[in-house]
Amino acid sequence: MSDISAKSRRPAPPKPASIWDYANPTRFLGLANAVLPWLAGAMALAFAAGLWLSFTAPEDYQQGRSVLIMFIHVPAAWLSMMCYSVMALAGLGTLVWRHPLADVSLRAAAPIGAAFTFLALVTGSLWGKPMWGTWWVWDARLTSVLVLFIIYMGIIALARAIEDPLTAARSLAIVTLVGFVNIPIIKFSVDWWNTLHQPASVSRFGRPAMDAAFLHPLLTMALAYTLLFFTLHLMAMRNEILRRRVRSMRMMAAREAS
Amino acid sequence: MMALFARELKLATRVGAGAMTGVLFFLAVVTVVPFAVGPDLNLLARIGPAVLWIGALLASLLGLDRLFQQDREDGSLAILLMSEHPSALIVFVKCLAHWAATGLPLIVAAPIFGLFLNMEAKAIAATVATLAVGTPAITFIGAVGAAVTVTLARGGLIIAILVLPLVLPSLIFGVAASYGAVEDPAPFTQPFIMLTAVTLFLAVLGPLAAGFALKHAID
Amino acid sequence: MMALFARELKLATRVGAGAMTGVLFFLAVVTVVPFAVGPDLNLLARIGPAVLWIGALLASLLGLDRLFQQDREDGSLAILLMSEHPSALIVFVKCLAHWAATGLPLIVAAPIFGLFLNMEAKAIAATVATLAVGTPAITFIGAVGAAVTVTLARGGLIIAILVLPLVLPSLIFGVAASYGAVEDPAPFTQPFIMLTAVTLFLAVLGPLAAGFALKHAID
Amino acid sequence: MQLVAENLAVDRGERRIFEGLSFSVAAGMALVVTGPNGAGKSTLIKAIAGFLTPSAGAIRLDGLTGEARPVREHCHYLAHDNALKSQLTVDENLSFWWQFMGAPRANIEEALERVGLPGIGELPVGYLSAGQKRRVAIARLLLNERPVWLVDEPTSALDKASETRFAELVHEHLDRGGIIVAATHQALGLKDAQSLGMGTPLPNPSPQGGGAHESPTT
Amino acid sequence: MQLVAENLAVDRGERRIFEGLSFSVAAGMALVVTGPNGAGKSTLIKAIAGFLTPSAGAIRLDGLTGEARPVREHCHYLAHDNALKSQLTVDENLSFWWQFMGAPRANIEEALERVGLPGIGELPVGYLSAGQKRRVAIARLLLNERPVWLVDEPTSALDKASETRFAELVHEHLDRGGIIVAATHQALGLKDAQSLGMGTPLPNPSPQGGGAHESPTT
Ligand code: HEM
Ligand SMILES: Nc1ncnc2c1ncn2[C@@H]1O[C@H](COP(=O)(O)OP(=O)(O)OP(=O)(O)O)[C@@H](O)[C@H]1O
Ligand SMILES: Nc1ncnc2c1ncn2[C@@H]1O[C@H](COP(=O)(O)OP(=O)(O)OP(=O)(O)O)[C@@H](O)[C@H]1O
Ligand SMILES: [Mg+2]
Ligand SMILES: [Mg+2]
Repeated sequence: MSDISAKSRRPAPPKPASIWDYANPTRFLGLANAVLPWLAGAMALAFAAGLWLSFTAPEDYQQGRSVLIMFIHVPAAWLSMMCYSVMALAGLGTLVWRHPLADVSLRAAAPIGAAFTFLALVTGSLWGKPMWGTWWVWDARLTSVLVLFIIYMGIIALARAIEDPLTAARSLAIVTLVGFVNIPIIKFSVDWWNTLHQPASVSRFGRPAMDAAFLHPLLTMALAYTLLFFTLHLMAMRNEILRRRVRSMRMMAAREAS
Repeated sequence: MMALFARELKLATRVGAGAMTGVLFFLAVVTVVPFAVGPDLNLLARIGPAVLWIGALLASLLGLDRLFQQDREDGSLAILLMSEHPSALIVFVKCLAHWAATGLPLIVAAPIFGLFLNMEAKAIAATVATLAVGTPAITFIGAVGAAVTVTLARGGLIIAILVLPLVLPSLIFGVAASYGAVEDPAPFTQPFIMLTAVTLFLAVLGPLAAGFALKHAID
Repeated sequence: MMALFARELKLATRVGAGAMTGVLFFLAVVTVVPFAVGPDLNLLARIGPAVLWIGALLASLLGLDRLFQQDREDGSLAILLMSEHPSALIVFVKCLAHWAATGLPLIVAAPIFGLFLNMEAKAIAATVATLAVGTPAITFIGAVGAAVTVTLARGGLIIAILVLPLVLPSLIFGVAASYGAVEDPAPFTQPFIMLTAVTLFLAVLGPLAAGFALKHAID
Repeated sequence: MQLVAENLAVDRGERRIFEGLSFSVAAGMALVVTGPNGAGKSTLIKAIAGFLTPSAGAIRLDGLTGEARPVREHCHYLAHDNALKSQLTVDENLSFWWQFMGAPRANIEEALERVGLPGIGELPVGYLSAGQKRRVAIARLLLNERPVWLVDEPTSALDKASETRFAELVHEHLDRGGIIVAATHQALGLKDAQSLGMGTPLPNPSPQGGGAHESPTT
Repeated sequence: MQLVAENLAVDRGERRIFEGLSFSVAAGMALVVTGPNGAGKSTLIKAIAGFLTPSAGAIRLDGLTGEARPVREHCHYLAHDNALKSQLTVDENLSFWWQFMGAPRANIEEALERVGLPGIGELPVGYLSAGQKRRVAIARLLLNERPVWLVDEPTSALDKASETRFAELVHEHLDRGGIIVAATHQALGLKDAQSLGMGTPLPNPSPQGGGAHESPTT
């Protein structure tokens, strides 16, 4: 990203005038370094509280101890969707404002989102074994999460495939946005699909009326997950920026020699 | 634009194989399913529309990666994009030609394969109708994949990955409508209309997104 | 020759994170099928081997057509063929690399996808075994198609007509053997041996024919 | 009519190729861009053709009547590639471009004659030699009316006779009030042309010091 | 060692491109093939490289010790295309050819230096300009030992400095006892070279009358 290296050499104006000034990668790095310890600390606290609440939560009369999985599973599922929204926003940023950081953000978020999605899939399927007696059913919700996972992985594959970050940025943004249009469609169409021909074998799946005893640990865990996401995302963005600098410096060195 | 359509069609049929590869792959899919399902003719007939749809969907993926790549390599793409014609229109016309060369033969072949699968005439007719309305969507959304991977030497698999999740709605409505035509409680018209709507939507979205992506593919 | 293998592998993996792409594509195909046939687990388990085989076939076909084309377009093919290495060996190595980059990961991933399709352990094992033995044949015969396409810029039809019918036996034996492992009257060993024989035969015939075709591809 | 570049800077990959580049070419004039390999000649042409977005500065076509359209729509572009399909015949190739580009000027037979390849129309392009392909690509420029020609090493692979013939075509285009921007290593035999010498590209991405230096000779 | 062609005739498509062509090039000598576009220069080179089978006559490499191997195995071939993969870096491209071709002579760093591109190895080939790519392709010839170089318009896209550098490499190769056959439109700056002028190809497919006429000057 030429803008990154080029802009970074511009003498910095005395004061950041607006939020947009943080868009300057160098200043962004500074900000990220300053914020990260706090964010990580808050995340650790939230996880400690969340885990403690979870383990002291009463056993569910129906599900027994396996209700614990819920506190891992449900926030992961939520985050998998939130992360995609962040990526779609970043995609807009790339296409509309042509902002170099937007692309960095999109690229950095994709593997994290994929990881959360994977976690939701695995924990869900671990939960499914005791609850439904099978690892996997082609239920609407499960399937749509699987499709989301495929979309994530497609984006990652594309990001890896295109060498030039500039070309990749636009391609990724376009694919992410087109994929986003599809996400509600997947959700709905999967419902149509299911109602059309499925004699539901998964009738027990549904929203259990949630007791506060479960709700509090769940919400705390959700907060912890969100903080985890932002921590990881910031770190990944920082790495991505540094990686691009290394790359462009190596190219420069190679060229200067000639 | 007619010139572009004619050229694309000429290229597709002259370099050939496009249409035939698709049809033969389709045939391969239809041939193996009975082996897997066993000799249960009723079951075979029941999953017939699904088999035809999956076959057509997968067959459409073959050759999609070449949609823009050749034009880029020989320098035509640059000149196409410099013209006063909007890039989305260029993509749209190329998609139409690609579909005419690869999708249309599938639709023509589908009734015969339907017979292999022991489907009733009504089911065959309904499936062919849904295929005719639904398969262009695959090309339109495939164009986005092709545009985005145009700089890659072997983009075929990536395109397929990007495309498959996005064509699920078409697949669902297509199969649902085909069933609707034979099974009684299930409706035909409603999913068919949805299918048409999806195709129309993608006919706009796909070329726009692909055209946008292509603009930055020349360097 | 090791250098060629390494280069091919590098090209295949660099362009699109090779192994992962194939597996993802496979996953996408496996996911698409239930959308068409419906979430009936018994039916899915029955057509499981066919789904896995069709997915593997398509994954091998996508991208095969460019096996030699890129080398020809950038002039590498001429120089490869001028060397003292026999052309059949060059083709063989390129096929191996292609299979290692696209076929092998599929085989590793197949068991997991078998679980998705609710297949029994025995059926999964059998399918994986048939895939391991059978998929190289697709690459070898596909190479002939790729070589012929390279030669016949205007040849048309021939690849499709040549390749898919030759692949069809592998597909049918493979699915039949997988099926034989679980269903009682159907045999496993016999189709499996046939499958192996087909692969071995094509491993010799394919590179020879492709190498021969390529010799005339430079002009 | 006048093609104007003002304070142009273009980046590629991670690097600034040139910056602070300004020139203007009036109707009937040619701009010959020279410089060593990697200097940024093709980059400049691509920027004018609209494929690379300048990081700074702008390119305009002044003094045109009618509604404003992007510069690229007024241009013919002859790149390193010939934009020909080897499976199609020469006629099929050219007649496609002729129809597609609009504003027809010459017919195909005439154009082929002008590049010294009369009666070659029936042959598939794949059957032609390197220089013959290049000449067919040049014939494309004659088919449709475009005031600006952007040509990148137009005479590569051409024999001496064809080079002379190309110079004639260029002069004719200029006499009709056209503009030509040519990147080249070879003398194109143009009698009066502005020349733009590009140096080696900027060594580092910091926007200090000019990389390209115009020498506005006539 | 001596490269000999005897009474050579080559057909392409349905047409005889040349016939009755004979020449011999001794070790340390260059043969420069000239002629207008479509004369058959590339065709001749391809025939020597073994891609086109002569319809009459033969091509031999005389005076070699050891087991007889086809002529092509003693040749380096630099075609119009550069035989480089744009996705791989310069180093990766060259090291592949270095390993694949056998008989290593120079290492990659040296070869790149000889073509004036030291330290460029890390860059993907796709990032290079047309002339830089051509020079990397020329560097390939230096990596492995091959007595005969077949080069087809080697200096296309090269700037003046690189042309001079290429002439040096050619002289060096000749001094080491090599043979060069070059098809070209441009003076390669070779001091003493045989030249073979090819006329326009035979007008009709019937094999009558000589199309190519050798002018064995030195
Ligand atoms: C692989 C299997 C599974 C996947 C992919 C999955 C996916 C999801 C997703 C995406 C959500 C968020 C839905 C939303 O908020 O809109 C969710 C929530 C939830 N899941 Fe799962 N799930 C799986 C298995 C299970 C199992 C086996 C159970 C327990 C029987 C379960 C219980 C829940 C509960 C209680 C919620 C919270 C619902 C709410 O209040 O929003 N899930 N799951
Ligand atoms: N796709 C690309 N990505 C990144 N950098 C590139 C790309 N193409 C070219 N470059 C770099 O830009 C610089 C200018 O390239 P350009 O092709 O404009 O040179 P040129 O003057 O046309 O040279 P030549 O005479 O060799 O054609 C070169 O140093 C090259 O390495
Ligand atoms: N693939 C082919 N099939 C049939 N004929 C061909 C083919 N390639 C070239 N020819 C014909 O053979 C003749 C000689 O072509 P060749 O490429 O050898 O010319 P050349 O001397 O190299 O010309 P140039 O200077 O343009 O490179 C030409 O008339 C051309 O039309
Ligand atoms: Mg250039
Ligand atoms: Mg030639």
